[in-house]
Amino acid sequence: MMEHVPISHVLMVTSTMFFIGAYGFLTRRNLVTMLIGVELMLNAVNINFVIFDRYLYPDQIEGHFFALFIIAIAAAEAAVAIAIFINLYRNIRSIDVEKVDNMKY
Amino acid sequence: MSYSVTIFILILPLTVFVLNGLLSNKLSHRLAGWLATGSMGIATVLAWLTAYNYFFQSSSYEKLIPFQITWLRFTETLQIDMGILLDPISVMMLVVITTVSLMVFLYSMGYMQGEKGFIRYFSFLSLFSFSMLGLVVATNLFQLYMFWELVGVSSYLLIGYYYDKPEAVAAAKKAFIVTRFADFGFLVGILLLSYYTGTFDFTKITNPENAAIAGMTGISFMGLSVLTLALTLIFMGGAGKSAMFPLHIWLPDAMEGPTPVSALIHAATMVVAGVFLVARMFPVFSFHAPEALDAVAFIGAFTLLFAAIIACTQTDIKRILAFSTMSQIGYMMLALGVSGYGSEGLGFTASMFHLFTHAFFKALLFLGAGSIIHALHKNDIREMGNLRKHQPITHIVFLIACLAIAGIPPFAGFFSKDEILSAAFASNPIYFGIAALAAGLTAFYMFRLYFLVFWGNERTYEHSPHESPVLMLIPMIVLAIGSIFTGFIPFGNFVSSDSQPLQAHLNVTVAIISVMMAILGITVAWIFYKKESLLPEKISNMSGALYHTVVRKFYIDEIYLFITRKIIFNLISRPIAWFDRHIIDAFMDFTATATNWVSKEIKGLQSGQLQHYGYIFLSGVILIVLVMIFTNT
Amino acid sequence: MGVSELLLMRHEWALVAAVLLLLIFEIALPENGKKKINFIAAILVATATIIGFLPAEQGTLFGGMYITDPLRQLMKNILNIGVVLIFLQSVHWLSQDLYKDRSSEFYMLILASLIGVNYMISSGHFLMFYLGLELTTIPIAALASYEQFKSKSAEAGIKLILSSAFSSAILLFGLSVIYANTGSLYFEGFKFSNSLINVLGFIFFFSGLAFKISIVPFHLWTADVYEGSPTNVTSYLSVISKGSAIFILVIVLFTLFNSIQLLWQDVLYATAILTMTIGNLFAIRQQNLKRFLAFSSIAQAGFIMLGVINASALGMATVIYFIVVYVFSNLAAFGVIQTVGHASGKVTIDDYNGLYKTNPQLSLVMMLALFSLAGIPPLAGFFGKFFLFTAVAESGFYVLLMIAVLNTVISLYYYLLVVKAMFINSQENPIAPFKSDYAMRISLVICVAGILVTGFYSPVFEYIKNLCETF
Amino acid sequence: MLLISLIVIPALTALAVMFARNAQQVKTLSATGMSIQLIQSFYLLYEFLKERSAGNSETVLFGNRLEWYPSLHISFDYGVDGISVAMILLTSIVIFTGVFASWEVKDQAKEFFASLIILATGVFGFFISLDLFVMFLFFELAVIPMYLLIGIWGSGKKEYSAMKLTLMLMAGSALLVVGILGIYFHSDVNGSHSFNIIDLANQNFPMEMQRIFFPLTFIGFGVIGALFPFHTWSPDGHSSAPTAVSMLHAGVLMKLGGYGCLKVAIYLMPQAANEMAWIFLILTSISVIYGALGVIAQTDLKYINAYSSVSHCGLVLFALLMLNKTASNGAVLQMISHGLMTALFFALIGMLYSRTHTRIVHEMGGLMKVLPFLSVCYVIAGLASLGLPGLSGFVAEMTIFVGAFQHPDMFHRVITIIAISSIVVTAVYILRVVGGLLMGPIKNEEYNNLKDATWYERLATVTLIAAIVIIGIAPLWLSDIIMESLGVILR
Amino acid sequence: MATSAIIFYTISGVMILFSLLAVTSRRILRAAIYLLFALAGTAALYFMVDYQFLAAVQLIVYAGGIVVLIIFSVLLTTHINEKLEKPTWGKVFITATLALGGLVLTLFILTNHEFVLGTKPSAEATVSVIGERLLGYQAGGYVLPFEVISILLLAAMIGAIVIAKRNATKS
Repeated sequence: MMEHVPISHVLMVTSTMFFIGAYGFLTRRNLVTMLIGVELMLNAVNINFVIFDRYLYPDQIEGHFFALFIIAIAAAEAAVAIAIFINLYRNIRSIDVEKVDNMKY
Repeated sequence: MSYSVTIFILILPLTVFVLNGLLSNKLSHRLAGWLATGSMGIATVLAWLTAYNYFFQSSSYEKLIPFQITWLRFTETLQIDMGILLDPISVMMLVVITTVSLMVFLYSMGYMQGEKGFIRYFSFLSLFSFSMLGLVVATNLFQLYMFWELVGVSSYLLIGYYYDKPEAVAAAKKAFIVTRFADFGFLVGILLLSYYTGTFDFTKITNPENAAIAGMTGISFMGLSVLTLALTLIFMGGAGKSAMFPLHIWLPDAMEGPTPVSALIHAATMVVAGVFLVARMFPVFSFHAPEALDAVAFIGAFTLLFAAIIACTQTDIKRILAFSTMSQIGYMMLALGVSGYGSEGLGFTASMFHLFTHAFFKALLFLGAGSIIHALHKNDIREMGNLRKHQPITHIVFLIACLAIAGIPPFAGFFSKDEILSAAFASNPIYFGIAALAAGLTAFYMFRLYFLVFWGNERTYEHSPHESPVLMLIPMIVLAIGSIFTGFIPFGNFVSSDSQPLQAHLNVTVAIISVMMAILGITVAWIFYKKESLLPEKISNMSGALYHTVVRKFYIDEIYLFITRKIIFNLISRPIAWFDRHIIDAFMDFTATATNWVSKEIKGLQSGQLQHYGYIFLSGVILIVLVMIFTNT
Repeated sequence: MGVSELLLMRHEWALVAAVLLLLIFEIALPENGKKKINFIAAILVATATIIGFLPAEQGTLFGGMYITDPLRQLMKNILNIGVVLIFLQSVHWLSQDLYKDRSSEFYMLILASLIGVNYMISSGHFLMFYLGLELTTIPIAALASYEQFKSKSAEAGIKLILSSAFSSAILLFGLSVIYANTGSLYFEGFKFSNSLINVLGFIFFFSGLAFKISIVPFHLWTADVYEGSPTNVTSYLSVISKGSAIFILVIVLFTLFNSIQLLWQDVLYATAILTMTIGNLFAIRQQNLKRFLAFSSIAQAGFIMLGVINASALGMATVIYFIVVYVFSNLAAFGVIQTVGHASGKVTIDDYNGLYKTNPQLSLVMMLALFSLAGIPPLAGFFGKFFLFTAVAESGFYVLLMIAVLNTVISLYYYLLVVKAMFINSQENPIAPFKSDYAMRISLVICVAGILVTGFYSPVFEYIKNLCETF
Repeated sequence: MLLISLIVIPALTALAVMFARNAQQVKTLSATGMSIQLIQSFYLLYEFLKERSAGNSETVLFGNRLEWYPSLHISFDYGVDGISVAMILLTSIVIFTGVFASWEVKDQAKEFFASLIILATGVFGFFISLDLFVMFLFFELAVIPMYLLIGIWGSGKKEYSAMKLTLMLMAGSALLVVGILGIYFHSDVNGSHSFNIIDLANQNFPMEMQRIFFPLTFIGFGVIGALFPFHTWSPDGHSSAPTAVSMLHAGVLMKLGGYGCLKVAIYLMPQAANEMAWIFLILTSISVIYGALGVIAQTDLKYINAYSSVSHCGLVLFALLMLNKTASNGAVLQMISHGLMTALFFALIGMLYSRTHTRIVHEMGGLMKVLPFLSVCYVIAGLASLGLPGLSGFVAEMTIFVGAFQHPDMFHRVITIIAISSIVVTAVYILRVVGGLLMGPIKNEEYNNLKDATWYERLATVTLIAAIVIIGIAPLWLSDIIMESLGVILR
Repeated sequence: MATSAIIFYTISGVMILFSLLAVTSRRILRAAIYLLFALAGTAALYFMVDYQFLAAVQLIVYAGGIVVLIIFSVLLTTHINEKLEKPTWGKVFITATLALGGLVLTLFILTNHEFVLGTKPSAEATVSVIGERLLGYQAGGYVLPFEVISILLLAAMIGAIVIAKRNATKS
């Protein structure tokens, strides 16, 4: 039901979302908000898969499944990531990414 | 008798060298000494026998090669052989070397008695004799060069015999390095010559019909024919060994060695190797490179006068003799330089003749000087006087030698010098003038020495001087006999440039002039030095700076010192060493430091900030995409 | 689908079984018998490895989702051996009181990651590839934070999981673009053309893999994570995780993207130079040995790219062969670091001063490992590196070769620094002599044997080469 | 089999040494192993001469080819020609004496001797192998133990020197890798590539290829042959290395450079060699004269010897670049001669140092009086170094000069004369040292109590001197077997 | 303009807006909520293309699971009213430049590409189809990934536990 929207417009949206996510990942100092950035990026990718499925290969649903699995993995990743955040918080009482630089050079 | 026995003339001293060298802690002094002297005795007998056979048992003096092996092969044509070449000059040299060596060996038995390095001394001395003998019998240039080097090193070892004396060490070093420098020229000369002729063999090179040699005159290099260049370079080697100006500076210093060594090496034998070399190559010089021969004559004449002048002012007995040696070798070189070939070869014969007689009387002079030094333990003639009382026999033989060198008939020197003067006279009046003047100077400085040492006032000596032991006197007496009588040998019959007998007649005009000069010189010396007088001092004061220049040997040493110390050491070696450490090596180190520096500078890349990592990640991706898009389209 | 077909997947089955058995043991074993879990884990994974070595056919399963052939099996076997070694090295560490309650989790997570590795290598579909990739990473991210009381460990975990998530997002974006253009995510019948959009897709995709391999500029996480993680996890990251990524990169590049070979050769050309150089330049200055080995492994990745760039059977063979060598060499080095670390708590190069005097055997092992990494004959590393150079020379990239060989000189420099510390330097309080545990020794002996033998025993390489020829 | 045992024996010795129980055993084992090695080498020479005189004119003798990496055409090809035999002989003499020269190493003797012998193994392997890969393998094998040997048992700035030496040599071998691989991939032996030198020699590599890979190979080997300006590892390395290592390094390892240049660079890429010789001739003649002049300003015995090695080894490369048989023959002779005498030098320097605890020339003096044996040996070494006839140096240098003079053009002439002039400079610095060190008055009272050489020191020095003298007196046999092989190499 | 297009642009606008807010809001909890909106927008998009199941999953797992997870973690690690520190201007600027650059580049490539739109009839993505495919082991079947992801989830669970589990002796 999206015949009237050219694919390039959808791609603009997803790409924009993707880079907004990247921007978030690269600027936010709180680890959790960095994770939000990543989720946005993954979300953009998901839309991409779905859109390509629908626009270019309407007879397939490979993109659909890919998106499905990405969602699952994103969840798992988020879970582990958050576990690690909390562990860090227990150690240094902060989840500021700029303070996570004990190891450098 | 077969000539092949000549090989033993070489092997005997070599064996002694090895034995004495290896067993220097095991042998007793006496045994080692007699071993050396005995072997040298046998060698001498063999040499005389060979000479007898060669000169009197065969009609023509052909070049004989009784022994030859290949030692090293360079190319198909070029190879070094080791062999023995007998021809008049080499046989003559064999006789001279073995005889003088034997005398010196005997003399040393007395002179060196009780020295700690006695065995080492004989070992080195034997090495020298071996090398010198090998040099004169060399069949080819390269063999000659090898023994030439060996002679040099034995000279080095013997000059440095008193190795705890810094002067001796320095002198030895200087002698070796200066001659090495000359040998550099020699070697290049050999290489040049051999490249064009394709051989080192004397028999081929000196063959006047050798086409390759003639061809070399056609190839020119910087305005000179290659052959002239090669021969000049070879002569450079000879000049170094024979202490010709300007490569003479090592010889006076070489007197730091034991006196018998000076007698053997630095008077009678080694220093005439240069003369021998030119004589050996004489046909080539004479036929194809007269320019090179001119150089020989010029250098010879110059050195002749130059050394004679310096000799007049020296006070060290051995140094006087050393300058005298240089001067006499100058005579020999001059004679060779002015000589022609074949029937015009008077100069050649004269040169060889003088070499022969000079060996006797100069060796005698040195042995005499040694006898004096042995008695007094000092070298300065100003501290000597009236020794004729204490050392009568030494006095007599020394006088004989002085007369011989001064050219007073009928002593040996007169005849040989007369021939040289004749040859010079025939060739170029200037050379003759120089030679005659030098004859007078020779007489002067020798008798100056003689009068100062044996006459004059009695000095106070630490312990009373005594006559030398018999072992030292016998060789002196033998040599004295030689100095008296060798002049009468009809030398031209045996040794000549083309191996044909050459009749040399006494040139009366020349003879009178030379004898007059000699007598003049003796008279002046007599006036100046017979009694203590102030005259010499006055004259030297009058000439002032000139005199000082002469005393300081025309500052040649200083010039050398300047070149080596200041220029080579300070301006070349040190800068190179510095350059190597601080530029080249520093560059290598710099690559390391630079790497480290870069490593340090870029460490900020790894900031520990996760977001920086992500930033670089993303920009990396974008950059690669950009680059790839641009390169792919 | 019959049993015989399922047997094709025996690597994965065996490992899954191992995980489950481990779970059962964990539950069944009494509290005071927990130490046995270490040995059980080692035995289980060793069994799985041996099963992996049984001869097998090639084939595809699940309609192309899963591909297996002797070469892939070999790759899996190589990595399985590595894991066996890591497990052996972990025994002592996990017997400590602090960790013994959680030791089985460690093994399970490693095994889970290993299953991911196996699936990734055998993937016949980009989804499988992606799942394998994530399965490889996520458990390891958890393990990086395994040492809960060390903030560095948590930091390592954070850096790993976040950068990995970031990179997978980029990789996925690339994949989505690729999907747009090809319409299929199955490897079979994958057709790829050289168009602008594909360049974009490929490079986004490549960067995700390059991240795992630590290719510059995607390498920055490496050093921090290696330093902060427990040493065993670091070994796993540097050997297994990196090795598997390289394997799959080779497979993907050689089979799927061979149509744009010129393009990826260009990309690799530039990144290989950067990787070697940057890795070396950073390694020079390191004090912490784990960090040091991190940069060294970055540089090694650069060298490995020399084989990949060759784009033919030779290149593939040299890469795989190098990984074999690398497994032994790197694990030997990490083994020593680990056992020294546990015995003394010291991990910087300066701490190793005079180690040879007190612990000669460990020092020798370390030296052999480092020399092998540096490519010194007659150790295996020499052969490995030389063959990589051969591969790049075959392609005619002599300038690259030149840069690479000069980089080996730099790398030799820092390896020698460690050797110098152990053998030449001395200090007042060197690490006291100690005895390492048996499991560690066994693993080190195996590593050393591998380092010594792999080079001389040419059939190893010949076998790999043959497999690559037929791949 | 004979050749295989040449590398097996030292390898086994090194292994056995690692399992020795005390220093005495270590030394006994090493000495035994290296004696066997020495005997073997002489036996090899004997067999070689026998084969040759029986008319066997194959390029290499006792050779064999053991397949190793068939897919890369790597095989363990070995075999010897005259040059290799000569070099093997040199190596076994030097390592034999090296063992005795390090008799007093007490600190970690086991490791020391093992590393030393591993190094020698590498050298032996290098000389017998005909496969570029294997050759390279042995080459690096010979270089690496050097790091530990200098780093652990060295003196002075040992760590710096060891690192510098290793890195520079490895940089050289890095170039070699490129060169070897370039050769390999441009070869076409029956449709495939080859590492085998004999096969490769029949290839006519295109000129463009040779222009790139000749310099790489030449410089690669040249670095270890102390080619200017890549020689700076040598002074530092030698001055810091322990005695036996200096001996082995200067005596043998630096010769790998010359050997490699001849047998790989020049042999395989003759046209490029011909075309580019002039560049390297200039560099090497700089090496020769620069090294020699550089020595004069040095005061440390080891630096003196190191720079003089630069000069002498420069002469080796210089001669090789003359690209004719005579000069190359001279080069090989020079390698052997320099190997022996520099080993002798370093052995003596080590022995003097262990007594006087200094290596600065002007701090010593008059040692002849207290250490007559060592001093005489030193003088002999010096004389060999300055090219005294009757000692090996003369033979080698003269062959080089005669050979170099076979080029009649101006450039070669001038450059040869420059090189020849080094004999003067050599004399200068040798005599300076001999004069300052051994002669003159004793400068330090304590030196009066020094003990002269012990039996093992005598054994080491006498062996070396004997070799120097034998070659110096009777060089023909050696020169002939070398010349024969050169006939093949310089077609 | 068709209704669907209007809906799409609206949803897109919302998504972009909330994405932006999610990465710039200084209140972390709000950021999480904005994320939730963005994700919900995505779900709406899925509905629009008839992927109801996916949309549901998106809502449940993403919006429901992940966002809740995030909120929990926020609650655990920060104070509710705590404002996030502002990133420095420099950082914002260069990052924004990079992101914009990347976006421009990507869009340049993507929009310039002539996508060949599919003409075949759309495949149904009903739950039963999805179920069959998920359990299918022929081509197009996803049982293997399904299997793998189960391991992955198990591993993630264990991983989380490992990190969270505190040692009795230590704590």
